[in-house]
Amino acid sequence: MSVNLKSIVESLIFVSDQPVSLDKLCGVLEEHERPEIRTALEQLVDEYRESARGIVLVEVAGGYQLRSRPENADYLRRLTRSKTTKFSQSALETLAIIAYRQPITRAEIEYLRGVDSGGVVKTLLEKKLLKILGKKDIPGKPLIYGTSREFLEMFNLKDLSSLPSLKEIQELAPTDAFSAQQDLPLDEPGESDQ
Amino acid sequence: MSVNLKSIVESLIFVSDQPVSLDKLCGVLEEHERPEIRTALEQLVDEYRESARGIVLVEVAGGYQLRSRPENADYLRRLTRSKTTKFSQSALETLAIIAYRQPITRAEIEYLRGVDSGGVVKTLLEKKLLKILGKKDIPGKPLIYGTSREFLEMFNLKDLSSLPSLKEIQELAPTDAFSAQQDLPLDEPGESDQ
Amino acid sequence: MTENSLFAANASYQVNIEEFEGPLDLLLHLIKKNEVDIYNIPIAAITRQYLDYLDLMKDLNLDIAGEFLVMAATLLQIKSKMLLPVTAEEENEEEEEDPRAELVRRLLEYQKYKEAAITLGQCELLGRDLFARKFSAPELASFEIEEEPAEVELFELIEAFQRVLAKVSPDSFHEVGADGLSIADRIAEVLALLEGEEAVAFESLFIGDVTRDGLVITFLAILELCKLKMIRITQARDRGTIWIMPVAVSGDGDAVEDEEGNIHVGKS
Repeated sequence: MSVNLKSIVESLIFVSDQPVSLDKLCGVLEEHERPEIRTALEQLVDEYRESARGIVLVEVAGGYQLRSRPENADYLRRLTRSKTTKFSQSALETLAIIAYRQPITRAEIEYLRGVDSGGVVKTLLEKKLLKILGKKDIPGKPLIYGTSREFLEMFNLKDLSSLPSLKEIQELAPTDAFSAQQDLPLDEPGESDQ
Repeated sequence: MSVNLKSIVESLIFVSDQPVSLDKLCGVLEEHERPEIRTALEQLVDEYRESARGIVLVEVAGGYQLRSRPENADYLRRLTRSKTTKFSQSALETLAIIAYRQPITRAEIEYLRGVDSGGVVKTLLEKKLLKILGKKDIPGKPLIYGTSREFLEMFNLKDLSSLPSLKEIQELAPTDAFSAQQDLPLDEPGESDQ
Repeated sequence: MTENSLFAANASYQVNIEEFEGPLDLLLHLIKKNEVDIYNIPIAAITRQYLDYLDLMKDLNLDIAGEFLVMAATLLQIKSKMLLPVTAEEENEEEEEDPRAELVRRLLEYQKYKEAAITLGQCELLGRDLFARKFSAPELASFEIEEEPAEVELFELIEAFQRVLAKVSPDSFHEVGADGLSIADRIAEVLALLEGEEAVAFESLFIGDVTRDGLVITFLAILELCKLKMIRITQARDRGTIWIMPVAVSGDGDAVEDEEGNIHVGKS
């Protein structure tokens, strides 16, 4: 029975074009208990990890997905013919800032980067790596941005908390003053108090 | 080396949306001899046959393809029941027109899209993303459509005024194309500074 | 920043220039190159090198982005502040801050994200290092798919609308309710129609509108009135007649009545 369940879980993950979460599996496999399903999933993960097969089972974007083994990437690129995913430094910088500081406005991104970032934000939106979260409730109602599920999928991240931790340079800092980084000293549009 | 090749072949078959023939594999893996590739493929087929896994390797349409185990089909059907399918382009276009141009009749939608849109409108109504706002008092009394509360929920919008305007997107990276496009007067009554 | 490739002879400079994402990036580079303490930036020297760099860009006829000039001004300002002797008065002012402090904060912050960006770039990328099956499995094809609320991002909606606009002649677009004026006029007309009535059938508000514009504007007017809570819209049963009622009738609000009166007078 347990073997069977593992096989079913594998089938389900296999046919999904998106990472499948444990919740989703439990919803589909309603006649099975959650611990049972979790065990099957964990066994599957272990098996994949231990094998040197061409398919790996990764935990990504809040779920599980089968992906090709990274070591084989060279060969796969020949097959897909499509352009390899590649990011410019400005795209990566902007993504990093948004990933770590979301929800964030364009003005905040630009303050941190020191340059106009509208173009790169638009490109990232087009690539679906960002999403518009709404409008910030301050004068001018600027749009606020965050990273998308596709961002996690693209960068093979389990969730936002598995982003590599920011390297703090604080031990060098003479005081803690520099560590306060909550609000950016940005002028809100409309407020001209400078 | 042979193990490696097997892994590569598996990766290649895995990412292909069509059955992969031996010829195709030989074309991609040009630095390997055909017999070598055939052996790797055969080993792979054997391995899959002997395992009770959720994925099977089948020979189909002159090539090899990974499929989910047929015995698990019932479960897959449940997955499709809760599948969140992506919007088709026509659905998205129609929804966009209605969101930005409501209240609007089907004839107006079709005028803008240039194609019959009855089916799409019906689907969107069924998904509760649209609502009927009323009837137009002209011959035929066509229905007038607008977006629903569910639409706002889906996009996590507080109200229609938090729908990003075209202008806001164009300001990210100005392009000449449609810079003259007017915004809909969806602003709050108080803000009549246009 | 710039993709000017006219200056083949100066290719080496150009490579350098393109490396910098912005003024912060350039400053970090200068600080690193000079091996100075970021908490004690020799502002005069760094400013000079920074300005030299801008000169170089100018000589190469490269566009200098506005941000670089703003930073130049900031640096000069900091430099002049540091040259000023600290007066006793200023010293008393709540723990006077080093003029460089804000810049240092920004540089540190920027450096943090710059490094995060590098780390991010080293992740195993989908479509570069790993590949997934980004197509729907053929074994699902035989099943009838019952769609659930689909996933779509706001931006896709905007893109879709832009796509539509791209296909339609611009002229045909200026018709729909673009001018708020006619909506305001129509609001007054609708209120006039409601005047003294208990309820009016929704459809009857559209009588006389022959153009699409007119209909749409009437509709926007009704929505506007609804938002202003000056009318109520009711429907007895699904797809039955929709009734529009002036809110003043159901009591609650002299202000509304006032406003209604005003608009009515203004119209007639």
